[in-house]
Amino acid sequence: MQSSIPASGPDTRVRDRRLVRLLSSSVAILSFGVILVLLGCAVIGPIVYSGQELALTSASLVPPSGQSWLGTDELGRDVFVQMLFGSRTSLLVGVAAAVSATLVGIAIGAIAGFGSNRVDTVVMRVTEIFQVMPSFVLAAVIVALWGPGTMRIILIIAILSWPQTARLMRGEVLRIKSLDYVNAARCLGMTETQILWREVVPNALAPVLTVGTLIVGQAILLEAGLAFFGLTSPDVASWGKMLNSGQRFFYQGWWLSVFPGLAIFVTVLAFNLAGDKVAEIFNPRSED
Amino acid sequence: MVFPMLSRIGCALGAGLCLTLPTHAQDGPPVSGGTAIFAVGSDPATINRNISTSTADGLVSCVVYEGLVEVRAGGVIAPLLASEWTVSDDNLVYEFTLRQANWHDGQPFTSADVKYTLEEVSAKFSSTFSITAAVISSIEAPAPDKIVVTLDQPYDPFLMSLNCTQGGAILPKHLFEGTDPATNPVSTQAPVGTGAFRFAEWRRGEYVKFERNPDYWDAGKPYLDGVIAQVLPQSSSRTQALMAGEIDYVASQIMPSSDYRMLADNPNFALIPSPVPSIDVMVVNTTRPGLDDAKVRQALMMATDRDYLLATAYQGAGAAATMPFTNRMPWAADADTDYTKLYPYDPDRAIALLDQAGLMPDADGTRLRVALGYLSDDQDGPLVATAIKSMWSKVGVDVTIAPGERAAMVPKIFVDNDYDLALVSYSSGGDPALGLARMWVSSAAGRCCGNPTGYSNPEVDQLFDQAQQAAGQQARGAIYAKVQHILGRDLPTLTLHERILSSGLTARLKGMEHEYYLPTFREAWLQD
Amino acid sequence: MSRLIVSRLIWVLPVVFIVLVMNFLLTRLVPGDPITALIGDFPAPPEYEARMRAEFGLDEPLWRQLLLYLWALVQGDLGYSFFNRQPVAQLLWERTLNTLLLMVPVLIISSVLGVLVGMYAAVQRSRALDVLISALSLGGKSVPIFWSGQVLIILFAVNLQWLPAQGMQSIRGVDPGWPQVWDFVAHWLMPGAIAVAFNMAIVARVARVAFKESILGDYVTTGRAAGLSQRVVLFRHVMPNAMIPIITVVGNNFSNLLTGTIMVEAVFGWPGLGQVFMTSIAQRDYPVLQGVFLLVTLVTILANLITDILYAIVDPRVRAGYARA
Amino acid sequence: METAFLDVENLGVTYRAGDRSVVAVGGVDIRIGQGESVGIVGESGSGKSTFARAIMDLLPASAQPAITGTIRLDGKDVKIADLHRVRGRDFAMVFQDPLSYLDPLMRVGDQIAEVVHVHDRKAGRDRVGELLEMVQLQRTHARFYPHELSGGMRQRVMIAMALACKARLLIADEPTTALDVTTQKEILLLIARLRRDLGMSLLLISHDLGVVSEMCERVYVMLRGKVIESGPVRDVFRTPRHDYTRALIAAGSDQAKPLPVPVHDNGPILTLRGVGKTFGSGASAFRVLDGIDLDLHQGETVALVGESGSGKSTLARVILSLIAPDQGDVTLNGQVLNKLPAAALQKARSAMYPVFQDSSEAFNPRRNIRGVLSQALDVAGVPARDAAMTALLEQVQLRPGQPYLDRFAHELSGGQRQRLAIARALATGAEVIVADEPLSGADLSIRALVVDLLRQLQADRSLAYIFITHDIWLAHSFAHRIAVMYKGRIVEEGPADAIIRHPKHDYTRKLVAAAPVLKL
Repeated sequence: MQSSIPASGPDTRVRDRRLVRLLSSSVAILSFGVILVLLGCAVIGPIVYSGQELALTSASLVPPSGQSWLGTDELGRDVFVQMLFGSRTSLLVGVAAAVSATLVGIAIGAIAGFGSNRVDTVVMRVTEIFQVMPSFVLAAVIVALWGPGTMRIILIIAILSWPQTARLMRGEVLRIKSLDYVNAARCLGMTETQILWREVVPNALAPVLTVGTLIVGQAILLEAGLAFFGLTSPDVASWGKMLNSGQRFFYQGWWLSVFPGLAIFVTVLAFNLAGDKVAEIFNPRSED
Repeated sequence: MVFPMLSRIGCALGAGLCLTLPTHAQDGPPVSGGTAIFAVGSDPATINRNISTSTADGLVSCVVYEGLVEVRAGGVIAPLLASEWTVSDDNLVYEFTLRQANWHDGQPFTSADVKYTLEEVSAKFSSTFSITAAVISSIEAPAPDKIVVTLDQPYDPFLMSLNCTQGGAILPKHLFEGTDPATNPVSTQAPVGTGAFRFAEWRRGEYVKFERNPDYWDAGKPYLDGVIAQVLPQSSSRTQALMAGEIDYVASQIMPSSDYRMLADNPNFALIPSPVPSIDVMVVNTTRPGLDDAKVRQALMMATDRDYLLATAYQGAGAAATMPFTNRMPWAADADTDYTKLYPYDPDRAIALLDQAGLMPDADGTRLRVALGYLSDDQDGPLVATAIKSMWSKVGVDVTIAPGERAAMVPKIFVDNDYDLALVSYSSGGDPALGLARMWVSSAAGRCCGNPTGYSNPEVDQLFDQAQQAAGQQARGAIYAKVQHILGRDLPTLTLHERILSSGLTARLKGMEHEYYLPTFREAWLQD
Repeated sequence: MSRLIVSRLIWVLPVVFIVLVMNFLLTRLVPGDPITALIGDFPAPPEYEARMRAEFGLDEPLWRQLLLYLWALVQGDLGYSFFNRQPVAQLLWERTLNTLLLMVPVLIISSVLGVLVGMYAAVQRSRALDVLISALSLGGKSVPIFWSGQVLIILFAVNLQWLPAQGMQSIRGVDPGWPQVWDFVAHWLMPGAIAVAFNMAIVARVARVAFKESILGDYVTTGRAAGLSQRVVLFRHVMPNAMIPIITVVGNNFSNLLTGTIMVEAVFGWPGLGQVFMTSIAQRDYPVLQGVFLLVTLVTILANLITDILYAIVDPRVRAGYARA
Repeated sequence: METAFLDVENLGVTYRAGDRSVVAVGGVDIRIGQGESVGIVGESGSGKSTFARAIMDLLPASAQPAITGTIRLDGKDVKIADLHRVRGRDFAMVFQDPLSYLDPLMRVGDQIAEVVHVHDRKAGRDRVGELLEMVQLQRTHARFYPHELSGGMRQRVMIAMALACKARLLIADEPTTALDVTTQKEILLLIARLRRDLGMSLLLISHDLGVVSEMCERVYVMLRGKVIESGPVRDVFRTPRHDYTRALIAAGSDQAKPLPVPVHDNGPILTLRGVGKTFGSGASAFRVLDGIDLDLHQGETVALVGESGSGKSTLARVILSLIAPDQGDVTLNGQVLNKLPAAALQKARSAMYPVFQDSSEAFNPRRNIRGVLSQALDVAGVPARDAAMTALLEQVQLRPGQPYLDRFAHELSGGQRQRLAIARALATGAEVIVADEPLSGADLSIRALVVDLLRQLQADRSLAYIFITHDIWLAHSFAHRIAVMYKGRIVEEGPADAIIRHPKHDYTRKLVAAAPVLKL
């Protein structure tokens, strides 16, 4: 009537069950699929078309055709090739910014949440100062200060995005550090540092990673926004930059802005959806 | 050619392709009434051209203020506040007869206003007029309607500098005397001029309204009841507002060149080419290793397909440059200096020249690495720079594109000379002495917006001096030809493109053809 | 409650001070010079430049400029715009008003609509509706505003000519009274709709989750067990409890009151604060930039404070927490 | 037979989960007479709460429940679909955890008033005051928020809301499980009195046979969704027919024979002398522990009993060196733990290990059982081989042990997890186990199992236990000695049987008197 229900069938494992749920969601498959395809394009595309990003074909502003699938731009460059090279920048900016913001946010949030009250107060006030700063305003000023550049834009977005991760992380760490298994670990003789990084942080990651995927989308949009105000480097192709320069030719060449616009939309949507799905599945409340 | 979805919008309103300029024959006589709206790129800082050369300030200033003369299309100098003038034989004494006119506040306009303005404001505050002021020895006002200006030396562009655009607008002495013109409310809030329109209302960030001056000296004018300057900071939004019928006029300075073609294709709109010659130039920092060799600069010129730039980056507007100066001043041209013959697009010869200069390809096939800058508010900059990057990659020159904001870039190029190559444009005001010479003379080095190249040639300096003082276009033209001959070989600057800026306007706005650089709307009228 | 306000206000001064100093240094470190921007395209005599520099106090050492700025600020003087030759306070006041005219209706509409839509999705438990709302709200967040804005302009202003393309009022003038109101609404419609879509997306998402969780609350069972009607349970118990996370995101939207529209203002030529900011960067108009930063910081802090107060109003437990602290 | 007030026949509840359906209640017949008090006992998952919620039509719609059967009220059929009309009018319900079942954002007076208003639109505000007085609260309590009230007061508010319905049947689902024994006593007395005064029927759902035996006239025993036995309380509890009932009774009644206090050859392994702890400072300072002296010898169990807030759990944390005492010393194996430097403490305290109350929080969710045990074995310096781990698991009756290694703690049942916690403690080689309410959430049968396990391990390994519990009968049957804690002090300490049978301190007496016991 009680005890020993041995069973170790695959369907009873929580991890596997989550994976199964993730894979059984068509939205999840679609969004992760899109992300994979995009990453593939970003990695392989520029290799296949190596050297052609600078190629000026003879005719400018040619509409999409069999010759050039997505048409050519105002300088006579192939839009499809530009999009491939642009995907590299846009995804790099998005992913790198999200990764660095998440790493910084995790570190700072973990220290604030796990440290003493005084450490917590100081760290959270500093975070508040960063949050009070208007993000786009600050980004524009910093770009004006340092000049544009992919690395700098990544850095700026990371600087602007870490506070939200840090706050979330802090909350999770505060919650987890009061759980008994942390005390159990302490009684096993683990040091506080070990407990923080091995026992607490890994369990606080799920919501933080979800926010990370949202930052990818925010970063891609912010990069596009900076490009709109001419604050990014024209040296490197990016969707935002294409969109911005394509706007000038809205009437003569709709394909110049419509395709990069769609690309941004689809990418950001895919990352947002993926984040949503992951959050939904890792949220304990969603499991009855 | 297949017209895509969006460009058909304009055609839906009328026929397909049409001519660039409206033909005057169809226009009836001017009709009175109506309000015209024109675009400005930002809120004006001051409505006083004599203390500011910024575009936004200029676009609204000459609606209110007038100079002694006006420059009409084609560079013709016509009387305005001065009804007539005489010039002494030695070209040193100018005697003007003034019109009967009143200020917008009702006070009479007199020669005292002219003397005060030119001496106390234009000479001291106008960065453009101050060049002219340097050759003025005295200004006398013998009678309320007489003004006499004496020069130290002959100065051919003198008359031209007396128009509003050049900082020669006449201000009311009774409102300015004893104040700081820069902070005087008449400059910063409510201008009082003699022009066809008087100031009515200013909503910061939105618009500046002007209404018809009923007391205007030129009876019957203006035809419009008023003009309004609307603030539209995004260039794309100006065209949209024009196409949506919300505004009537976008001045050439702020009209996006990418939209020329679209307006030209639509009978509801018109384009008026600006009379001011302007050239797009790549300035070269000749103190940088590699770029210090004239052979390298010649090679770069031959690696640049200027016709392709014209067709793509400049959207076919204007012309490819054929000489250091502008093609639109033929009297100053040198028969021997023709870029199409001297430096045709020829990558192979460019490579040969680079070889001669000793710039050999490294492991990557790169012979030279340079940074190419431009001002980030230059619409065509990114296109030109990107195209050049592509072209030069074929001859082993690796270009890093490095744009900068105007406020940051201008000191970097002109004051600190901290750059390799940069795209800038110079406009000349119709005379090489006005606006072009500064590009090459040694004395204009080290400040904005003079000679940033580090190129200093005593012979060139001397020739420019002579040309400015010589009398008559023929004599001056011969000297300028000599200068161009030298500059065309030394190439401290690569002149790429002859820019013809155009104003865009609705077809129903008439009478704008004679406007010079800054609009006055004196003769404008709206067709029903 | 007063304890809460006091404890928050204590922090306002140091935060504002640090932000001010950082912004001051940041703006001054930007290469470039307001004088260059002011002079324009032609070479100016060096004496003229020097005169202007002295006039604006730019010839002083940086630390003195900072002290002078702070001292003036303490006296309530925001400074004088280099470029507009106008007191910064006056300049910002006018533009802020314009931004508020755009944003206050946006935030109210997006908050109310977002909550209703989120609630509807949670209560209906209709899968199709849920997917539709998720898609719409995600879509609102995934499109670059400047792009969707341009598309709207081309469609509704240029092509169909139903709505004005630029600005916040017809400057040819309309009759006062209702025509003026309708004119404003027509101008507001496109930028407003885009901003509403963007802000509503976030509210609806959070509201959906909040209502879903609140509906599962045990107090709902109690209410039902005691025979309360669905409507009473929904509006008196589910809704207040769901409001707590919603307050956070609505508050967050409000803290972006002044900066959330830079892009929208640029695209639709709305003469608001965002435009002042972008031009001031280009012109290196330090006093204006500092003024914008100060204003934005204060609004953010104020929005955060109001959010906290709302929490305390809605949730007695939070109130108790502050009373104890 | 006269017409029963409520007659439920063959009630079934089936949940649909995807393609599968789960039978939660399978054909239950229950009758409740007018004014009668009926109990349902059973373990968690037996379907007793589901049954109660089914007749209230309160099952979560998300689980897509299907309810079948006939329900007659005063002899008249009530359609299943019409149950929501009965709810709150004829039936009212009181729940287990009054904090989460009250709206945290609303004053309790308003919550009561809301219900009053639904049932009697003319009733004035005064009715709320009356109701509060009926449940022995003050009228001023109407202005309080739920979080400002104690657990017992909140349960009174819930009862007041139920009374506001003027219902004829009060369904109480584990109404006192979350409360201290003394409060539990008061609430049960209140319910009994109200029932008598108002002539209400009562359906009491509980896992505690003692409570049911005190409160009810008839009882139903449920197991896995079915009623396996029913009848008058005395009959069922005295002469149970079903094995399961017998097991429940064995676990729930006070039949313990006093344990002999072991003879100690050596000194105590753990000593507390004058231990004190204060939380907070200044005006808000709160003395949690005050002058605690305690000895624990090898092979001995000392139970700490007392109400929540008496300082039991804080004392456990001080013993485990998770928090440092302000005064006094904690000595383990001759080493004064609170004076050791951090590094030495890590080593010294490995002779001691905790078992926590909520086993669902006791394990790192990212470690599988192999990871959990190997971490613990590391401390003891034992190589973490699968064989060693399997042996440990089998020692705690998780057998065969091998398949468990790759699983995660949260995949186990509560009882399995608590045994895993014991296995982990064993793995560290601990001589002292500090168990803080390890059985408080567990069903009776699991309690019996774990208690047996602990006893056996003590016998095999001479382990010493600090056993914290609020259940004095459990302490009586399991511990050698009992220390009674009250307001941060140990007010009485001695051999278990002596403390329970002959309490000296007033508080101990009150505690023993209030604790419900199954009297046979």
